[in-house]
Amino acid sequence: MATITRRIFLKRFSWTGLLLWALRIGVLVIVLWGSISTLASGRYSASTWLALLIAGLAQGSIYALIALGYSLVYGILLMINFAHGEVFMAGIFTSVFLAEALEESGFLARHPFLTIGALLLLSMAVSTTVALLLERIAYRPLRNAPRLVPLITAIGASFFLQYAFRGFFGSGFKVYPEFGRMMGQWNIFGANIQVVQVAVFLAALVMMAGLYWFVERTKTGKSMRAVSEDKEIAALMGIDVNRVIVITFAIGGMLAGAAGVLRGVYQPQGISFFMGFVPGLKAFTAAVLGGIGNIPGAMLGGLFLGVFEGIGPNLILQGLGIPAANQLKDVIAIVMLVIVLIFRPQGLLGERLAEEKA
Amino acid sequence: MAAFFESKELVKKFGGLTAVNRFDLKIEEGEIVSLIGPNGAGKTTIFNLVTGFYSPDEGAIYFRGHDLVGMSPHQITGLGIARTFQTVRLFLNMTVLENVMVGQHTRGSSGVFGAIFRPPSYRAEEARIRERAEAQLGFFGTRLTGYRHDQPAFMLSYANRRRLEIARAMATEAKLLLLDEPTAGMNPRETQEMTELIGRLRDERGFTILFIEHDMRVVKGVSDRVVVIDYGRQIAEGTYAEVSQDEHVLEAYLGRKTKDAA
Amino acid sequence: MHRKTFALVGLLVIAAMTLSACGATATDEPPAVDQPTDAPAVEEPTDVPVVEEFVCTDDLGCLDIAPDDPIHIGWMLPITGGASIYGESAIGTMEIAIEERGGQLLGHDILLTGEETGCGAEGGATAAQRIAADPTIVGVIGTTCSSAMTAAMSTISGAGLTIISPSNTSPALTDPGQTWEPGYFRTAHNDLFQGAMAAQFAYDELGARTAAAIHDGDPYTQGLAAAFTDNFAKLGGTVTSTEAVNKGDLDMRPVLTTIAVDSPDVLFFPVFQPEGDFIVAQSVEVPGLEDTILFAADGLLVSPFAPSAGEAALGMYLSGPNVTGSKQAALMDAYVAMHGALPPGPFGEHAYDGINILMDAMEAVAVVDADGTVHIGRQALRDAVEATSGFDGVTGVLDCGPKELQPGVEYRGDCATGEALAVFKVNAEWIASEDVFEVGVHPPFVWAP
Amino acid sequence: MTLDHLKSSLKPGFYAGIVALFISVIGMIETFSNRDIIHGVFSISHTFLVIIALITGYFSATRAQRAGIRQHGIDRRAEVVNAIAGSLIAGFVMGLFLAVLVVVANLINLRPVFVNVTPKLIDLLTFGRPSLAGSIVPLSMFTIVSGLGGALSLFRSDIRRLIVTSLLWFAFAGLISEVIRLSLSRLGVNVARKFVTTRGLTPLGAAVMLALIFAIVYASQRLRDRQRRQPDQSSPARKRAVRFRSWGLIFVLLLVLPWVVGRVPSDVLVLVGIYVLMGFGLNIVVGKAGLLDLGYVAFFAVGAYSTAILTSADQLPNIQLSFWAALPFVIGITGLAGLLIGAPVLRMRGDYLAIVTLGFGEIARFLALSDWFSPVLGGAQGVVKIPNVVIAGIELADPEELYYLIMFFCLITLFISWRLEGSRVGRAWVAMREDEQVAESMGINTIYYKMLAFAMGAMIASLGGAVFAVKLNTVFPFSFSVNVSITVLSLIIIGGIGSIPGVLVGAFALVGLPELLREFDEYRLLLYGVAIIYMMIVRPEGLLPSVRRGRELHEDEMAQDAWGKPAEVIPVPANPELSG
Repeated sequence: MATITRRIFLKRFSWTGLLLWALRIGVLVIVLWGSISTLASGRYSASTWLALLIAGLAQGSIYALIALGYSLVYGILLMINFAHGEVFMAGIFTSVFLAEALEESGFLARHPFLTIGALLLLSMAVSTTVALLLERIAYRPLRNAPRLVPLITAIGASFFLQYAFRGFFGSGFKVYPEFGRMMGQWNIFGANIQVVQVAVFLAALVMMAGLYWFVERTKTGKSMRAVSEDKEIAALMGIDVNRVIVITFAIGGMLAGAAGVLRGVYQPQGISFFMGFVPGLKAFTAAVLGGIGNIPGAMLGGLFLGVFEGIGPNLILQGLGIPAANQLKDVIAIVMLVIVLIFRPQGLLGERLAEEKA
Repeated sequence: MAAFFESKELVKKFGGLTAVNRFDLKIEEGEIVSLIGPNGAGKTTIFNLVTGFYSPDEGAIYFRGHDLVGMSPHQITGLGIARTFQTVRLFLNMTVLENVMVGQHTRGSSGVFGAIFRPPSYRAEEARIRERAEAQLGFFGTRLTGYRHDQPAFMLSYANRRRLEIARAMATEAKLLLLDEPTAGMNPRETQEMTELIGRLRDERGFTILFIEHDMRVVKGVSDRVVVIDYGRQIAEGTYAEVSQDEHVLEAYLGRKTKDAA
Repeated sequence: MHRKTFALVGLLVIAAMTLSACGATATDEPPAVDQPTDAPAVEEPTDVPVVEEFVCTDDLGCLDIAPDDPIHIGWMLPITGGASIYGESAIGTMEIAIEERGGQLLGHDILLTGEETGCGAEGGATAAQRIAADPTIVGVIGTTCSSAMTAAMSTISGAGLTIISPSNTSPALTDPGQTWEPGYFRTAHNDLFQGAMAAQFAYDELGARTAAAIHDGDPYTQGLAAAFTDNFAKLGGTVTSTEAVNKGDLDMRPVLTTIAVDSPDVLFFPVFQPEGDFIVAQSVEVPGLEDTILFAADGLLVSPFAPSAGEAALGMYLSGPNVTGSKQAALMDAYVAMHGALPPGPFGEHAYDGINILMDAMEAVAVVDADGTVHIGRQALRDAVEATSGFDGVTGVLDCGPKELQPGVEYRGDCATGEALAVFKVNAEWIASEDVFEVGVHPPFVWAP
Repeated sequence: MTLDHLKSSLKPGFYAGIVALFISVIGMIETFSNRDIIHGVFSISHTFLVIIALITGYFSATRAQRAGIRQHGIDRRAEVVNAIAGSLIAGFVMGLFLAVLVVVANLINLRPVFVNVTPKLIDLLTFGRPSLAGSIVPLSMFTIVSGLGGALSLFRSDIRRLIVTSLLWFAFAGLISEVIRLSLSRLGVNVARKFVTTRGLTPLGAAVMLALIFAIVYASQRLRDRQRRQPDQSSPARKRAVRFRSWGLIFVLLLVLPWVVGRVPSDVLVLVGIYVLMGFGLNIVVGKAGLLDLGYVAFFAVGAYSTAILTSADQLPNIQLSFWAALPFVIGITGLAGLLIGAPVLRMRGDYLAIVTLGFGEIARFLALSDWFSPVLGGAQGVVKIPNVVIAGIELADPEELYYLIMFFCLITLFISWRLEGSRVGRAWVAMREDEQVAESMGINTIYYKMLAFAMGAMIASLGGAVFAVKLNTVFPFSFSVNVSITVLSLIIIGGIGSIPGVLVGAFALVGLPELLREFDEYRLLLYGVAIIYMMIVRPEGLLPSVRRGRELHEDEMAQDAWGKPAEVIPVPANPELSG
């Protein structure tokens, strides 16, 4: 036992250890100090926090759906599909034209649910196509390359897709029909809750659960897990690895397409070629936060990130007296990613990956 | 007086699996000790613990009066322990000579400023590093000398890669060499040569050697002492002759009836 | 050997520095320009068409245009990317201005060419170098974005050029204590006018006593928001908070919630699409903003805004340039006749006025030789533009002389007086139509100072 | 005789068709139509299409030849027929795509969705006959051009090379006709106007240019042939003298360059220089230490902002240093920033590190933009009035002068990169990138060396930032977007990771060319994306691999590069270029 205490003692007094502890304490102090002084100021009522929480959950649901695609691909290929945000963009950007056409023809007003269904179909089809093309053209030739090579390709693909879509559809901002406004709002405890917020949240939850069931219970899902454990052995067991990878990308694309429609329903404005980049980064953060490769983790990470982004600036930064705190929302998200990666690289729900060098 | 090298009650667990279980080992300076055991017995894990790649869950490791637990691999190398790997791991795109010069890293001190301005001290150090690296390569006869110096490592044959890896470890000017299956994949003639080489390493260069080996002829041929482990625990220790008669050893290598029954 | 090489390099570098030093003095003067001498200046050239031997006396040198050469006017505008609507509109109206003069000035053809600036500092600096490198250019129209002008200012001014911007609004650009350098003019309104007008509208017309502002980190929106809050406070109102969002943000509820706590009477957010759309659309969901009047600026005074923001935009106000009248109508008719459609963005009229001021000034200072050679003094051209007064343009009566816009600060180069600014209100018609501006239905004008 | 083997031509035609359709629909064709190779005769957009058709024709011809030989054996006449037929088929297929586009655009108005399918595009594709019948034009046009490409494959290889090289150089000269115009106009506007206009070369200029290029290409080919026949056998001392002299010549050329080319190309050279500088810096981080840093712009920004704040009169009124006095602080501050960012991220795995650094790059911009720091950093309004650099009383205001400043920094950085290469530090970096664990077990403190690389990369980027600040005399947060990081990364990937000449080539191709041809700007990142994917899949060692070990390798021995390699050793050689 003596040796154990001594070992910890030794470890604590290494410089990096000290630094990490200082960082840990520093972050904690900043968060607590900011939060307490904000709460003490009494600027915001409980219903305000509730409204922010709900908004954060809805935003987080969209992140979560994109994050699922990241997580799935990472779980199986151990690669970050950096262009996944663009897969998301492709679906919604294309479907906006169908939405416009349906709105103009009056079909939307008559059958709003059918319209959403049609948009969902188109968006998912386009996103899936883009995801599969990506896999076939940019990633498959590099399947056995070192880890960073496909990442670089993915970055290239990301920019290629952005600007290709800008070339196709122009750089203007498109608008989705206002489904959200049609749904109305509820007043709960003095907070305005949009029905669409709840709908987005539930839709994401259902899709996540469906995916979980698919991966855990179906035969294809099992072969996916086998491939993620070990590609060679899975191949030896008679699993068609290529097919599994294609299915993985297809599912990721479908979820991204669905996320696109949810985004359009929840936030109809500002649909453009660039709309995938930032949510893509956020979704990656969410996936890492929840434990990359872990399906419920991606969901949890997305929700957590959404809520943190929504509440964080008002709760923490304002208390510190930082002006225009909401401007630093993205900074909070990135700092959170860094902190998670330093202190808990396996994420909230992730298991420690096989003995990686400490 | 503290031993040259000593590990006390080392424990390393991976999840539910105990890879190394209360492992004790003492090595005196100038000894050649071989570490044998069935596959998965925890031999390489012990190497990784000693060289700082893993930190033990329990136990202590002492080397010439230093406690190695909690040190990082490069610090341990600096103290004088160098290793080779089971799967040869060279810097394949560096030249043969550069590979060995990297081994000299801890014996140099020049930094960025030296490299840019190249004062006399830097040039003297580079010359010394090069000279010593060449000397290490010379240890293997003509195999790694001459035009080979400037060949990238990936152009070498398998056996030469093994040799180069040992030369690289030698170049760290360690006191204790840990060789992980130095003859794996070699043909009988090369194996014989390697066996002699291990002996020469001690006799001519004064290294203390701990090595993992499966080939019993090598073990028999060169070790002063043999340590047998199974399930991360030492099950026998002694000369080759002693160990080869030990019933635990036979059981470990030949069958596990008693264990299964238990 | 390597050391030797580098010793040589070192020497060469030193030699180069010396060389460049000599070169620097040699190139201080713009090329293809006559050196000034002591001979007397010729002031009224158009009336006195024939001068025996022209001698340039201008402090910055003269530009000589041979009989067959065109008079070259440059532009520095964005023609690709998001800001291209401004560039296209400006180029379109300038072409009309040139055509109205029969494509000729002082008996020479007018050549209009330009450089892409984008909307950032780098693009502005690069375009300025290109314009400055062309010895045939007399005057320049540009830039659209203030940051591009900030980076272009010293190059353009140093090259002895005269530049008139149709849409820079940053106050710093005409403040000699900050960015302004000689040769810079603009026909667009200084933000100080718009900030003051918006504040006055909010305080006097809307009766607001508390206000909040949001900007999106763009130099334009931040400057305008600051001008608004300053003026609002000066009028006696209370600024409850100044917040900011980022371009690319989707969820405005947190920032709106922050603002809603104080329930300000007015929320001023001079941002662009799509952040402005999000703010408007989401503001109705945030409790505490029910009675807050939304007030945006010309960043959202574009046709797709109201349809995009939807019902929530109904009744909100927007401040921006209000160019109307028969002259504007005639210009728009000419634009449609020439280009087949209305200009895609605002500030075309300002470019039209700008190039006319420039051409008038050229005519005023040019010296024409017997063979038709035209000489234009660079300093004289600047002085002539600055002396422009009572210019009856499409955007109002312009006066390019110095103005004391803030106590103790004399602004230089501001031609507009802010009279062409107004406040508009979003109506149902605009929300329902994608192309309000294209079919000529302006959002209803509400108020002007 | 069956024509089965001609099916092999369908594939190249199909791909070419997709590419041609793609660049038409995204608007590239229309954008480039405003610039001509030969004024009023041949636009750049037509050149693009023609080059695609020629390449397609050539490829399908050789494919058809080979397929024909496989089926029917060697037969010269059949080969000719196959080549021509194959290339015609491919060209027809390619033309078909564009013809279909013309037909569809005639029947339906595609513009509400595909904004770039404009009447002008159709006009361009049909060479001025935009009607339904005009769809015949691209069809026949590209069939013929592709057939010409196929015919090219029948020439003797040296003649073919002469033609192809000359035409490519001519197309390149047409692309950079702007530089030619600006340089010539220094001789006199009227001289320049004879040869080149703002749109492109005049027919006279084109003829002169073509003749010139043809002569140069021919001469250089003859020279090379002669060298190949009788290899250089002069003594090492003589060789060294020759090399010394040619280096000297290059340096003299570099020194007089800005005064030869004039203001605008010098301005572009300064910008290229800034990116060369950053390329060298990122090469240390990515190429040597193997850390994929996607947030390199952060250090560029810190360099630019610290220069701005320390030298501008408006910010921090008590501190106003000269550029040279501020420089040590700038480098120090940025180095510190490198350590601060490096400390938390360097323990992360390679792919996480990439994303996190990307995040840090964005943080840098957000903070510069924020109201929180605006009292110091200027916020949205940036920092203005950054004074010019003064050396010995001379103010570096014009790009011609600024060129020497950036060249000075580039040379210093080049020297440092070159000196580090074979040193103890350089070896430690290479070892670390090759196999981090083994490097650690060889006594290399990998964290320290990663930090060192990160800090050095940061300091070099700060020089770029400093020059950027004094070049523009102003800094705005928007100049420091992620695009800068991506550009620098692309240029070192395309030039060849770890390769010093690769940085130069990459910077000229990726930064210089788009500056000279502003039409590129809109498609810049699109083309970077394509280039990155292509390079990573087809030629991971880059255009100009580092020479140190490139020589020792044959093409077929080159495998993927080494970074981020999993722990187990792959016995194939990792990309040798990375170690350069």
